Amino acid sequence: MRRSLGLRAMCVVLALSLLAPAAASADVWQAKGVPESVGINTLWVVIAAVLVIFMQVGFMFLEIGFSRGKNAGTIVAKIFTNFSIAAILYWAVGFAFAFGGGLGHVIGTEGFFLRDFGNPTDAFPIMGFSDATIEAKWLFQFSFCAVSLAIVWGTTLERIKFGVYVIYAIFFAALIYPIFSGWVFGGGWLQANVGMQDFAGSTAVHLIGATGGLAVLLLLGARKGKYGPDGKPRAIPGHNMPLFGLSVGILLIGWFGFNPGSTLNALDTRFAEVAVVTLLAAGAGALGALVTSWRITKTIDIGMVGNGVIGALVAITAPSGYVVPWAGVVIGLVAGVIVPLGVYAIDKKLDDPVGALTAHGLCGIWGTLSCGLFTLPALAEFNTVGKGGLLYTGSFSQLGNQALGVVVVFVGVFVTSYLVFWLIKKTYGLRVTEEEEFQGLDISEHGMYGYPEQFIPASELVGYGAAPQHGAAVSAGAATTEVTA
Amino acid sequence: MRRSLGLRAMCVVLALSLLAPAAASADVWQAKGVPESVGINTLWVVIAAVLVIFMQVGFMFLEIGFSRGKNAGTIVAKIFTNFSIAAILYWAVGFAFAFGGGLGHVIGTEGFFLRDFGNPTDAFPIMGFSDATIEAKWLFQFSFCAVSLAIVWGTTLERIKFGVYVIYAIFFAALIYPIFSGWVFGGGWLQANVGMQDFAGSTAVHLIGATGGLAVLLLLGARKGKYGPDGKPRAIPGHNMPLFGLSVGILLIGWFGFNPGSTLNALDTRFAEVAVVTLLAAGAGALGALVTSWRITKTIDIGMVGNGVIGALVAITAPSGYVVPWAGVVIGLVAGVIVPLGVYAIDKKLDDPVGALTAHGLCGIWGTLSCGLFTLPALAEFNTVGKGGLLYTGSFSQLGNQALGVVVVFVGVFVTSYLVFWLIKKTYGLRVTEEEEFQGLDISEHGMYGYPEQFIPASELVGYGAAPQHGAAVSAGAATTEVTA
Amino acid sequence: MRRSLGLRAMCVVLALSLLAPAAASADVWQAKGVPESVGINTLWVVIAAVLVIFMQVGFMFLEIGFSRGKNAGTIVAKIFTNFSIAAILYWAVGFAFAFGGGLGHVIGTEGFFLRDFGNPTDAFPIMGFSDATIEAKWLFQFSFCAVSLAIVWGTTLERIKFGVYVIYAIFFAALIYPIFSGWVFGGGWLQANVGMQDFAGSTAVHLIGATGGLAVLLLLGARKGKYGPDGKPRAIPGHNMPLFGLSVGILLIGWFGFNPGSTLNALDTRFAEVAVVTLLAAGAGALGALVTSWRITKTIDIGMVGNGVIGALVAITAPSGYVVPWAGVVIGLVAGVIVPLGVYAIDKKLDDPVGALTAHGLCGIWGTLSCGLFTLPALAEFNTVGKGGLLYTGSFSQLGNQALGVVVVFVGVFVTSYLVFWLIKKTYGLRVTEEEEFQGLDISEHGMYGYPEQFIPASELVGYGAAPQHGAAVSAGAATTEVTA
Amino acid sequence: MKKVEAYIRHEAFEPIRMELLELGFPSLTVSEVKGSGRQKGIVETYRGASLTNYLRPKIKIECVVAAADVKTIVDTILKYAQTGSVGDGKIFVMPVDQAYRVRTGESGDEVLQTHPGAAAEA
Amino acid sequence: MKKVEAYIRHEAFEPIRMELLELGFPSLTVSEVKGSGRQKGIVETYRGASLTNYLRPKIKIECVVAAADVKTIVDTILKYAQTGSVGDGKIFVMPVDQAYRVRTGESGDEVLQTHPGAAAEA
Amino acid sequence: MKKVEAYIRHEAFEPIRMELLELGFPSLTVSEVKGSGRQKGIVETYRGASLTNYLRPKIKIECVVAAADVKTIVDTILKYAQTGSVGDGKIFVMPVDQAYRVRTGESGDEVLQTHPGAAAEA
Ligand SMILES: Nc1ncnc2c1ncn2[C@@H]1O[C@H](COP(=O)(O)OP(=O)(O)O)[C@@H](O)[C@H]1O
Ligand SMILES: Nc1ncnc2c1ncn2[C@@H]1O[C@H](COP(=O)(O)OP(=O)(O)O)[C@@H](O)[C@H]1O
Ligand SMILES: Nc1ncnc2c1ncn2[C@@H]1O[C@H](COP(=O)(O)OP(=O)(O)O)[C@@H](O)[C@H]1O
Repeated sequence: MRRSLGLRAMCVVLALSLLAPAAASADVWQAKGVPESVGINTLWVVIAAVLVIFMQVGFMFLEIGFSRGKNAGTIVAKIFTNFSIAAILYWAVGFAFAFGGGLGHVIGTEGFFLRDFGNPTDAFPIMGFSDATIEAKWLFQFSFCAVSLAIVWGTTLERIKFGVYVIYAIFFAALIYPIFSGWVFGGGWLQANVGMQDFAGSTAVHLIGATGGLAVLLLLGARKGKYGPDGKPRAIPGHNMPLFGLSVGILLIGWFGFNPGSTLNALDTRFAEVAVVTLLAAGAGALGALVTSWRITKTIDIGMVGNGVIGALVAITAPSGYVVPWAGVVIGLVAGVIVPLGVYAIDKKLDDPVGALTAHGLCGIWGTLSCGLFTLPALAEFNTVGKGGLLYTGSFSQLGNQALGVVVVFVGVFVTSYLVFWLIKKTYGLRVTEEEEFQGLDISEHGMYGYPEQFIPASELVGYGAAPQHGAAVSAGAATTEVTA
Repeated sequence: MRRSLGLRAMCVVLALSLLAPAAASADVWQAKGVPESVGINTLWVVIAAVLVIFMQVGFMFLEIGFSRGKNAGTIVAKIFTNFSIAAILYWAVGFAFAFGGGLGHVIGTEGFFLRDFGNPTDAFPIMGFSDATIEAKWLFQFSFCAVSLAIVWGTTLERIKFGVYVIYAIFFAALIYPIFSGWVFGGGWLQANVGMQDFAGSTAVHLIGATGGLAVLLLLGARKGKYGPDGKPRAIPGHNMPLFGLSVGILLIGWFGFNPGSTLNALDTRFAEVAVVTLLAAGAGALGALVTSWRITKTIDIGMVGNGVIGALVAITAPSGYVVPWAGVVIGLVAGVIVPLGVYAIDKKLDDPVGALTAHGLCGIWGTLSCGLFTLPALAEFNTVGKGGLLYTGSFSQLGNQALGVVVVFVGVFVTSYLVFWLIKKTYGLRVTEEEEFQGLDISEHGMYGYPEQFIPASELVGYGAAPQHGAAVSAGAATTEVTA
Repeated sequence: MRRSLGLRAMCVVLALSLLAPAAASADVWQAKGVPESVGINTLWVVIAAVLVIFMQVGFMFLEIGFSRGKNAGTIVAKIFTNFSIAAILYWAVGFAFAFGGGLGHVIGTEGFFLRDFGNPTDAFPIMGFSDATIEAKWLFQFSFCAVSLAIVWGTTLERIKFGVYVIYAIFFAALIYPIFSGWVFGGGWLQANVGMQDFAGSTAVHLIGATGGLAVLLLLGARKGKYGPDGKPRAIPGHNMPLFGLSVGILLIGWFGFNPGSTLNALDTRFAEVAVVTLLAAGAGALGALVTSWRITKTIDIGMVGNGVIGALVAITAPSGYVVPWAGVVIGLVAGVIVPLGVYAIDKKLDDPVGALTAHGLCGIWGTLSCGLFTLPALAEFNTVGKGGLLYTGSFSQLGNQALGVVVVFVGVFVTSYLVFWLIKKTYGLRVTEEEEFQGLDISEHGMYGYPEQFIPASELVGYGAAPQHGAAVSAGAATTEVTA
Repeated sequence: MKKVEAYIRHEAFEPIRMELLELGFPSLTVSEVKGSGRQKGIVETYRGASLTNYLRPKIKIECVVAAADVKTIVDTILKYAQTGSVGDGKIFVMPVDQAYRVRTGESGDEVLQTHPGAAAEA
Repeated sequence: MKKVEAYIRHEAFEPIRMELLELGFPSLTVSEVKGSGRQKGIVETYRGASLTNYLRPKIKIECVVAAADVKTIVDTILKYAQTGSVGDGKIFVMPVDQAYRVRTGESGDEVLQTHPGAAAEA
Repeated sequence: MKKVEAYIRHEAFEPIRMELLELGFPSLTVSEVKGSGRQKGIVETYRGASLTNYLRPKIKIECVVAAADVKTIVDTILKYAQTGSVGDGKIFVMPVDQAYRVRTGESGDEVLQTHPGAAAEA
């Protein structure tokens, strides 16, 4: 019953999204006789989008690794459900709201359902610098929306109701993400008028996601048992560090689509330089987090090393197209230091199981601000956004613009998200019952454990176990041996 | 003893495949002075092939996730063995049978061992529309053959003898797949004469695989214990939903090679549009399956959400190059609805652990038929295959051709596969003993569990466990504490 | 205390690496107006590099799968730490040492921190045949360095101190790998003067890594319990074959970047042919290993099938750019036979948990030598390195040059690595205590198990388990049933 | 009061549990154990080396009942656990001094099971 | 000498362990078991089919003490394990003939625990 | 009839099993347990917070033998399980009223083990 709310809402949106274009659908495709550069740049943008879409698997395992085994399966369903909602809605309306308007816009107005716009270059002016096709650009921008949505939920693991994912995803993919990301890198007012630099979305993707995560966390509260009677945080270790390692590896790979792909262009070869900057930052981040956490806890914290990579990648996302390699190293290193400090500090009060507030929030802010320090004037000019950083220009103006952008986006996303979550809390509810939380979301929400053999007694499973059925000799394959005298 | 049959057959084929070209091998490579478009399209085709090859890992974990832990390791060996047999045989003969003939052919005759053909465009006329090199095209088509073969085995998990994989793989990769897929998209009679549309293989890859899976299942029977004394199906849950999530994620990524790559062309930028259609279908499929299964079982079924993605991707495979985005959404949504309905219905009588008959069979059929409804006339023309769908033309003719193609391929593959499996059953045998099935295939076929620490008592493993060897204080790293008074 | 040594050294190197270029950083980037071919080739090289970087995840799971569960988490931290050190140092100095010199050099002298060189084609003459940008080439070459470093540690699992990774990584990425790989494929004397052929690094990457692994193994010794009181090897099964399957799948995918990417060129379309050769070798390798190990042990050894793929890929790495497909099949098949024989033989005396000495060492040697047999003269000419193989020319000269190269590199890397490890052993120490080894590296080095729920009693974890907290009816989601009368 | 401890095959448990439930003995505890006895071991191979497991997985049932009920329990277990092959397992009966129900704190025979002869409680 | 065997909820264990430790009974053994009793089962669904688990996870505590200490142990367990809901578990007390400390080979009451009344050793 | 229950280190099990087999006592059952006693706990850290495990993994051996054989069993266990460090474990001996062999349904001392003194059976 309760759960049907979100699903119904979803169905309605879906139905609408289908009816509209059904009337005049044939306009999407036309025979092409395009210059080679279009094909090449489109190729790069599509490949980059596929790399970014792969990051969904990264986020899946980041959350799985850091959850207890009783809450592992739900994440699989969550990822694909959210991804799907984002796909349909970003196609229906999101992309149009984000990119389909004149420079300096507040909300776009063209390109719903990827149709009925004239020349794409006029309809989506901010992406006019690349001649990749609009379908490729949509795919790429959608993949960002899906990443941002995936980030939100890191703070909510192991206690949230599944329907909340569905309901918020609708608002997020249709409105919140498109509007605020559009301001930052969709040609909106922050980019076009303020000159805020955010090459691939430290703010527009990562901070937006983390801010949503903060809003819901404040309303949702900590996992039961996370804080002792004395208010001190207790360790609730995730269940699988190898799968966490998988997640970091996949995210790292995905980021080679995320940042370099944001050039939307292969032929100017800038993307290769962006890739180098990105890689160096990630490396410095891992080392920064390793050393910092080791100094504090005297152990080599696996989670910190991995989160150091992620935090550094988040930080370098904004400046990756604006800075030179050594600056990437510095930015990544600082992010690596921020990661353990942020995680330890936040953990004292807020229960953020994967450290999303630090990795995507704090590091996203740091990365965005770092443009104000390290942006090479020539690259600001090349990208035609903003000016050089403090280090080159001696002026605080770009840093101020970056800070303004961060504040505007944070406040905007926080307020709208808090409102949505507050409404959900009052109606559908945010949190499973204590009983369900104790049992785990896999069994209580999905009716089956994610690892059935670990939670269901072997004697109650069909044909479980490795015991031979009869004492008789085990035949071919497994040799046997008499043991009794 | 018994097992050596398949292996020996394999060796012979292998030896033959090596001897033949050894005589005149130098002809394969010649220095190139080729137009840039060749390089670009070749690049796209190779990258797409790599994405599709990655799907092998997807199928590996689909099967692993849905198996019990005692049958997890065997799948690893199976995947690489089958993949390897397919590689050698598709190079030796398969590709030639499938593509190496004039349009309208029944079986190809040119291009064995990728050599001794004249101008590739003449030898493989159906792929003449793309100027990608023949090596790239081979790699791409091989990757499809390997996918189709991987699909077969979803129905056979946890009870089949390893040698069956080997024997059938030889027939499949050398003959069955090449011939029937060649009819559908290798320029064979179904494509060239009937005008059957199957852009990337809903029928030619997925239905062929699922049909092989049905043939073997009928001869193999259900897992012991799957049906209770009352004949009712019992739940045999797979052991690992996170790994199932991995599989779906990888398959999704792979499909961005599968469908868009089937353009064999980057420069006309159609591939980006195919990618968008593919993504939207996948999204709609997840949501369709989520809602449908939730309405029936009142739980959010993780497996169904994931299988909804897969079923929708299978369905959109045929029409992806023929339809516009909104049609992709509809096709995916319907596939998503088919998935739970098909799985529940088939499960009543047939034990198909991963749901391959539904996801690849039913959805493959639906996808192929959907061309008859939704194909945009302009795209039929662009692809020079068949005509527009019912919705645009008001004519049932394309739908009829699609249905004809489905029936022909299903019957052809079913009969040949059933024959091969029947012969295997009479000679080598299809199924492990009851004892071996109870013990699990890992130990009985491979002599070692896939998860040794879970099946071997800790006291019988070398240095297992985390117990300190001496009661003495644990030194550096793990701090210790006195607990006794 | 002890651990800080390596970390401090690392910090110093890091600081230096940052200070230097900070002075004059703006020179890296300039606006581009480049021919399309530059963009296309750069695109291919970057994508290939990303595929190779993905191999890190492959090595991670190769080691995880073959380790006991108590040593699984440490590998995650190791991979990212090593990768990061390699990134920073290969950028700072490694690339310059390897490639930044005239042909025939012993050690390069240009291109530190990717800056302060003139025309890249002059500064890095060996890569002048490709017009891909220097950043792309750096990324690609770095990814090779990281692979080589990852290979080293396969022999050391489950007993080495974490700090050893850090210290050796510094020497390896800054000096050992750059110098010796530079001789082989960086335009150094073995390549330019001796004419040694190693297309993508059977020797330059794989043998170098395996040689480092041998050096450390001799100083480190076997895992406790590996050899019984009678000196006979005992089975210490890895804990997770599915994750081993993942590793092989990812490595296979990565190799499509590794070998074909080594063309550094998309437009001559050679890369597609290299890809085909690579694939066929992998397939033959799996089958060779399957049959060989089955003949010896009468079981279908999962690990051997997978290692057969890896060994064959290692072997085909050197010849992939020099041979035709059928030769790839032969080379792969022989490598597949080498794998089980090598593993069984080495296991008698040396404890190499993942079989790195065989897969990367023996197969690397075989692959390098195989150029001397199978190199097509026309391809030697095309690549302008060495001459045709014995089979075509009847001359042993190329084979001799290959052998010389192998010996030089093996001796050089062995001596320098042994020295470094010997120094580490004398100062910091190589091996954890017996107590720590028994407990496992995860808890002793990292203060937390990689699989906490498997090693920590449920009653000592917060909210663990799936038991309902109260006997009261479980609410929505999980239906319940009364069982008592 | 007696405790019945039985080491049996996995497959035997479900029918035993169901019959005991019908007979009014719903309360019991099971655990996974590994047993060594007359049953053969299993040989694994790993990279050519071999490894023998002498211990085979069994289910251990623990069921405390009034002395008068021991025969019912033992007979039920024997009825379903007997396959006639080596490895069927053993049943042991041991004395118990006292029993407490945690929920109520009460003790004595009546806390043991809910079979007709015992103090019903529902 | 008596053995106290208790089947309780996971959550109850930690406070019991701590109080017993304070009272001078640090030595005990726990294991994961699955129990069937009055507590309800749980129904799972998988691809439309359903599966009922009648066995619910419990912690089994085993603690051997001198006969005189049984009451202390039982009371401590009752104190923390009681929630009042079905499924709280049972405690059984059984006779023990002899005890040995492996480390020293010594036997008798004094090897059992370190509580004030027993032969201290530490 | 007596039941010997021993809580020992993992490493000690294999030699004990082998010697008991040679002495004619092939039948026993083991399980994984966690024990608390004099042995120290282990402290883990996770994101800066720490977590102490007081329970350490042990192997529990259960072996039912004729009263006359108890000494042999206890001595064998002591022989191999003794390292002299804290955490070596304990052995308890408890009375058993009756034993049944499931395979045959027979009962009494002769079902217990296959050592020379017991009723041989092959
Ligand atoms: N004396 C014993 N003490 C403890 N456990 C025993 C004893 N005898 C048998 N068992 C348990 O019963 C299981 C089956 O015993 P086994 O001797 O193989 O069967 P059978 O009695 O049919 O010959 C063993 O694996 C072990 O777990
Ligand atoms: N007679 C018994 N023999 C063995 N174990 C028992 C017995 N009675 C109860 N148990 C154990 O105690 C647990 C709780 O018992 P239950 O009957 O559910 O609680 P309550 O006594 O509060 O009604 C069971 O799951 C089982 O493990
Ligand atoms: N009185 C007891 N009751 C139950 N188990 C016990 C008892 N005493 C010891 N044990 C078991 O024996 C193990 C070792 O005991 P410990 O006291 O650490 O060793 P030691 O006797 O050498 O001091 C414990 O971890 C626990 O499992």
